[in-house]
Amino acid sequence: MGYSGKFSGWRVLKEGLTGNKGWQGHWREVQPKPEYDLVIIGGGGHGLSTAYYLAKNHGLTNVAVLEKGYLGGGNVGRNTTIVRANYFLQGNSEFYSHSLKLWEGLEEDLNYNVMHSQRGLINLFHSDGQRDAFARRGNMMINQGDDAVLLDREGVRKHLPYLDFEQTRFPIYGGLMHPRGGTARHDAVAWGYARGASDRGVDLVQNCEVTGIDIEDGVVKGVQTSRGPIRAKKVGIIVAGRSGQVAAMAGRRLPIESHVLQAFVTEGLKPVIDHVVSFGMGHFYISQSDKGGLVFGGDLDFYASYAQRGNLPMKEHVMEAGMTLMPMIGKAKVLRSWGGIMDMTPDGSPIIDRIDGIDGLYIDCGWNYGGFKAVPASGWCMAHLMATDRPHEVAEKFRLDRFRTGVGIMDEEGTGAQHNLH
Amino acid sequence: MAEMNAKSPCDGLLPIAAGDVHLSEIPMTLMTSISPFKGQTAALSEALKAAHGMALPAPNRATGRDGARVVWIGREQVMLIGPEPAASLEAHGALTDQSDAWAVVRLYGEGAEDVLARLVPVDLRAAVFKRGHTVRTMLQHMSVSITRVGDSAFQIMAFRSMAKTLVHEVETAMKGVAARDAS
Amino acid sequence: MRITCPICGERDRREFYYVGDAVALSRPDPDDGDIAWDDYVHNRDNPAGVTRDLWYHEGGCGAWLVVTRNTVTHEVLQTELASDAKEAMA
Amino acid sequence: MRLSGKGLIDRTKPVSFRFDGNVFQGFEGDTVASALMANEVKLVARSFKYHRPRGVMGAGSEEANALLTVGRGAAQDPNVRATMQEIFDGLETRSQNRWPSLHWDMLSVNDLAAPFLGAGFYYKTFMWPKAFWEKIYEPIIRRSAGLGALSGAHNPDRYEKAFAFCDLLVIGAGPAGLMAALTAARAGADVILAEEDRLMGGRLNGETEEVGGMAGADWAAGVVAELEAMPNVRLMTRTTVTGAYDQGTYGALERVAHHLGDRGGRPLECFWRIVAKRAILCAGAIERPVAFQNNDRPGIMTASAVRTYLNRYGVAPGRRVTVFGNNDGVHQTARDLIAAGVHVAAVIDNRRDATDSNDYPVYRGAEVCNSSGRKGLESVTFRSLSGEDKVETDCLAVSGGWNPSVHLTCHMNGRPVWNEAIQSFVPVDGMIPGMTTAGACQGTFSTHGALSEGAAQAIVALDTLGISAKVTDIPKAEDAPYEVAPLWAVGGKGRAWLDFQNDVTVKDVKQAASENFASVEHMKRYTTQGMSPDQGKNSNVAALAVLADATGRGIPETGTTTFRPPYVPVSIASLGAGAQGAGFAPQRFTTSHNVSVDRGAPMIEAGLWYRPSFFPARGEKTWRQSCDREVNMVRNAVGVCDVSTLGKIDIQGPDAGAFLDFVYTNMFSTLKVGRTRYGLMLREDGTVMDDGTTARLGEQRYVMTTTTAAAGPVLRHLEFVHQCLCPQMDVQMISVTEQWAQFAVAGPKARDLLNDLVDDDLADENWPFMACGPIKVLGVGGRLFRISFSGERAYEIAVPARFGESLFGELNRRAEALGGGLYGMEALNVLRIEKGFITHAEIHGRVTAFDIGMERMVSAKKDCVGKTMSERPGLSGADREQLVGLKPVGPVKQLTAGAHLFEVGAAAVRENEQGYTTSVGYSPTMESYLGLAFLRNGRGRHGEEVVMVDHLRDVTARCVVCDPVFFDPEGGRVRG
Repeated sequence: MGYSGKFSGWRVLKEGLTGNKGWQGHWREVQPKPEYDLVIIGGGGHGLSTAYYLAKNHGLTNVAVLEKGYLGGGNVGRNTTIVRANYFLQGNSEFYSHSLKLWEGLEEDLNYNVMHSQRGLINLFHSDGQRDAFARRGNMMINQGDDAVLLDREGVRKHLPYLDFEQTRFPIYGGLMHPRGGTARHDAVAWGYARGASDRGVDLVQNCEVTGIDIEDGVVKGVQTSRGPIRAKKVGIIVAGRSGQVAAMAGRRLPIESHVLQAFVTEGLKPVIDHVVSFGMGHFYISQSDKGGLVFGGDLDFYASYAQRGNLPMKEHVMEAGMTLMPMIGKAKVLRSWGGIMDMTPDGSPIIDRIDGIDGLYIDCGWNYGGFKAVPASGWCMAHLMATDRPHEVAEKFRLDRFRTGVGIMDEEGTGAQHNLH
Repeated sequence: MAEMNAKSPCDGLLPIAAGDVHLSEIPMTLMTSISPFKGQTAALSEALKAAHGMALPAPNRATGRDGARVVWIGREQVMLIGPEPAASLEAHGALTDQSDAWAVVRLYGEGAEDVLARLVPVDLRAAVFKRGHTVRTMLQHMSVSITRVGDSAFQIMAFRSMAKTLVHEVETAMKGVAARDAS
Repeated sequence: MRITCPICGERDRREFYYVGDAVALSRPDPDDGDIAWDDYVHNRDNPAGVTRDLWYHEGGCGAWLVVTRNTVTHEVLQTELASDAKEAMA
Repeated sequence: MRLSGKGLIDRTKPVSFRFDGNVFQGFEGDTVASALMANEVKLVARSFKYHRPRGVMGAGSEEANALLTVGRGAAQDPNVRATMQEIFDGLETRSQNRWPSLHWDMLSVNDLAAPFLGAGFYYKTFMWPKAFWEKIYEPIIRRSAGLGALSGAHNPDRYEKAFAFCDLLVIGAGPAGLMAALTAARAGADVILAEEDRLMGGRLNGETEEVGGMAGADWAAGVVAELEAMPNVRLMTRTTVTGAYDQGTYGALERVAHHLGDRGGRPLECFWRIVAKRAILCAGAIERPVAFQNNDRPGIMTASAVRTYLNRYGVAPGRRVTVFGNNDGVHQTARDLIAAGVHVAAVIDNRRDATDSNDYPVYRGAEVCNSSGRKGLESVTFRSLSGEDKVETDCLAVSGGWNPSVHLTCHMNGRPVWNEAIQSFVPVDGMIPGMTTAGACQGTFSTHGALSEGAAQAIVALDTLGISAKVTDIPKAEDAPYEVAPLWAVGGKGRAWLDFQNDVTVKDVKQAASENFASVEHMKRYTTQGMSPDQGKNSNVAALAVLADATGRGIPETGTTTFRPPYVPVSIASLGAGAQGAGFAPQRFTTSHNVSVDRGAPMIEAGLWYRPSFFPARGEKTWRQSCDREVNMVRNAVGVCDVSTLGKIDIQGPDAGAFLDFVYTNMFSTLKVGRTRYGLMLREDGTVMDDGTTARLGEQRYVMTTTTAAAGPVLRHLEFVHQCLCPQMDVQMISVTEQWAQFAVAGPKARDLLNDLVDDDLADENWPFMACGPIKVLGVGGRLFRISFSGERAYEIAVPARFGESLFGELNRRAEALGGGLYGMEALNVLRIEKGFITHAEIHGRVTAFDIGMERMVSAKKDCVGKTMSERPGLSGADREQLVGLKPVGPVKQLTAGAHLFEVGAAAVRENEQGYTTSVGYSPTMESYLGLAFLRNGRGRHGEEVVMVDHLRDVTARCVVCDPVFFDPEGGRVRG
């Protein structure tokens, strides 16, 4: 199979016994060709999975993925690795459900261990009102065919005995458990899709920045890049936080504001947190990586930013949330913090659509800070849209014009058209 | 006939002390917020001076003394503390009784600055924050007004409902500072 | 991050509430049409560079500010009272 | 082995501590590392992946090997650097990541399986069979991974945070930092000098060199003494500056009491937020190891560490020491060893032209290529032109050159540049606005250079602040040139370690490159190089060099190395100090709180407030019994409820009415003085933001009521509308939520209760429904509003908060006398559901005025915030889910909120979902469960039957759709 050969335990043993000399690159190093049928701008998780499914589901292999930096260097390589399907609004529900199903078969499909770990996710609630809101969510998850369990306080205590059930500022009333929720090894997802796409003939071009989009009479002709012009019949913009800037190359303004979201990892520790846990009274979510580091995050820094770094007030707020909820993590030491650029939309839900008035130009963006778990279905649906010019049935509500018309707005947070509140 | 008994915001919580820093409640008095109407700032200042002997303080400043102060508390807002506001003021600004809205405490003693440095994101050292200076800022997660009323004395105002948290936060910081000074 | 409030002086970012692009000052007329309103409420230039955005000094004096800021370096170039900026527009 | 008469330890103060259960002696001033070394303990840890035996490698916070667990029980502290932990009597330390013991560690079998555990092996296996990942593979991986362990118990220690401000922050108190601080301090600047170590002086404390004609350490102590005496200087020892943030904000971790047996109430740590107008980074440099086969054995350490243990701690790290390196530091090390009477077995210098010596054998142009000794070094093999040779030795001091500590300069995405002369990266100006660098951290390795740069940078920094500093004369100090020959990895078979902690070897980096992980970021992520507790401080540059070699590129072309905060790991407890328990957010208490608690009412959170859930009466066993009684009480007699938590905003000015017309959908300028009106407020996107009543108290004065939850956001919104949209309006507003204690008095007997409590006749002709005005309550000036959230005749009576508790008690007494009493949130909720009144359970941010049947409240006569967007096609019409009432049909267990609605007979799946319930309650009045719900085209479906399905609570109920107003739809009762 492919350029780098099949991966397996036997192969690891065989190569190990022969000095590990037989391993090949996980993807082909290529020079960009002057023309492709389709060009994907952006070699992050969503761009790579789109390329993979274009090749796998639609047989389209004359495809290039153009990446400004290195593959998987964006949000797919700087997130808190949470995988879940716990949305409650029509449109989101079916999409994330589809994505989770793809996750569940991803290792076999890609022959790459992305360490998808369905350890269970527990969203805590701290009032009757929150409980009812989570009940609505959980019931929708079950309506959709996914799984959800409503835990009372004692139910939570069984799973998470280390929480502060006595002194914490906002007492724990219970939690919504999503047993199939969990985590994955974020970088491996990008690399696995890259390998799969490359093996099927897709060209992955790194250090190739798109500087312009060529459009003639409302039809896409190709792109200008730091490595020369590349002609293409169809172009997909899949650049997350950079969406606004790339869309501007096509003369479009998007309903997107880019914000910084920080994440944190501690020194390695013996197993202590076995689930993904999220706090209901302030953004705080945490899990423990297989290496032993506590991986956690919180809310946006709340100001528009492309800096990929944040400031102290939000760091402190996140740690304070951790200390009131689970004071046993106090002596875990933060090793590294980083920031990603989040493409925030006015309703907190994404966009997978054509760009109106420009034939052959498509966009996949607006993942707010839910993009990682969406990687498989986003690529699946974007590939479907680019290949067939019809939206995939589980993504047909992700329209760009919903804000202008008010039809099908999906505001899960209920915070309204203020980009940074979702 | 039943009667109405007044209760102060920090009733039963203060005074406290740690090391040589003290926290006590300032007895309740009249507090009136005053906001000038459009183009009335100068006139309001005149009226205030005429009626109470204190002009409208500039932002981040307080005038007067114990018993009769005017403290700047925000954009187009000052607080008259002590006197009954003269009727002459009403023509020039919005007056609102706030006598019961705030817990007002006094933090004093050597080390008071160190205590506030554990709670407040503003430089309140004497060199930059002098007597008669005031700020609207945050004490931990609470909105407060802090005024230097003495060489090592501050008036701190926080919302009445948060009096218990205010005292808890300041007391925690006082103990931490006292423990270090002990060394 | 520190922002200079024209009234209070330089303060820690934790005292401020951020709402978004200062386009919020330019509210269309009711009959300007759905495109204008969509642009006002939803669409953003979202520059990687200098931008003007709106902050509220909630933990301080209560003034709304227009802050001119670089979204890549976080440099703060200028701050002014939103009320002044708005009246200057009139 | 302890040497006599050397070091900065206090030999008059012996200290005993434990390591792995054994008691050891040291002296005050020792770290665990130096004390264990003095006791000739070499093996102190196991590596992360292969569980290789490891010893102390360095002498600073960058230590990659010697990580220990300190303390016992709830307070146990994992991954503490033995090189940073000062000893004190009773200190308890343990080794980690080994089982059953440090000396016999089962998982050291991993070391034998190394060929199969190379870079990224786990991406290629553990995929079959699928089910095994969560059940078998992952649990095994998790258990064997990780280093130390958390106790799992709540943190028992006190942590603290603080703010500090200064003109100049000097980071690091080595020669450069001391000179910078001294120069600035003498000029009168407001200076903070932060030093990670217990002692200021940096390398001077570990070297034998002289400064200003005296021992370097003494010179440093002299400067510190002068600084200590200055009021404009703040000296912070045991304080690591961990991060550089925007506009001159720095994070710093002060280890306040880690070195104390008795803390006397001190916090363990304090996290400082330091705001500095200018900063000078004087962080020094970190000596780098050299990669060669088995270069990770206990006894192999950096040359500078060996000198530090010798000179500062008076400890010989070995009895037969070998020195290996590529710069003159190796000879300094040999000389110090000889001077201390320690045998130097050999000096192996890879430079052909290295200086020779008569005191010890020097092998020029030679490289160490292997070592032996399982749990402690026994010999090293080295290779020279004359072939391979072996030397017996129990300690190898290695110097591969120095890496400037540029870390902080990278915290704002700045990239340091390659410097060929020192074979490392140096910062460039402006990487952190307001911060400059001096001394070794920017590649100046001579003491003289550091001293003069420190002084010079201080003068420059102060000059930009308008403070002129005098040039202080630079004390005489070593000024030797720094010459280094590239030496990263010695060729040969076997594993040569780069990242010791994560067990990343030269082979791993090469393999990553061969698998196309050729960019630095890919290599790091694939091999985990640089992601261990030292964050690559000891290894990133060498790894980059190896990668450059493997990919045939030069080091600068291959990339640079960058660092993210924090510089050293920072405890969550310090960054989150104060939040444990109730400290996370302020607690807000109403004036009636104590009375409610005395009455046994469970208090529940409502935002930051606490409100009574219900007031149990004698004999009542469940909340439902109390709730039903309280509801009946209000419907039949009178109830009293504290409603002070609702937001109240005083709005005054000539344009107050016009302003309200703009923020509310309906008119308020037309409201008569002395009257109250219900108002609906939209966000600009057309959805409902909040609702409440607003009273007109005077021609130019209104008081607005908001919901408890929205009090803050609404005031912010009003200020936004005024300051940003219509600053020309002459209106002022301020919160009066805290000024007034306000109580609802509701029920047929409400007027009877109030009549002789207030100084006015409450006859309906004076006080009709929706009337409001000032009133005297038992002689106290208050306000009365005839408004109702229960549908009964009701009043809200407000008095200054100081009288709240008193009035609440009085109202309660009078209510009970009339057969009524207090009611809590549960009853309030049932009462409002019976009347179909909405709360934020209904106006949850996604509903429009149309959805809740209030589109007629959006006045056509005027513009208002949200009006235009609310007219978008998608925000009204039959497809919208509209507010309805639900009544169960036939016997049902209960109705539940958060359930979904389906047509009768339809499967309960997403595609068939018709709506959902928002609020439910049992109505003793209607003797039935009632529900409020949103149902697609609901207003057109009154009378239709639907099925409510709650999978989670296993409830299914057939309901009939009806108007949301269940009780007294004509509203007769409220008017009396």
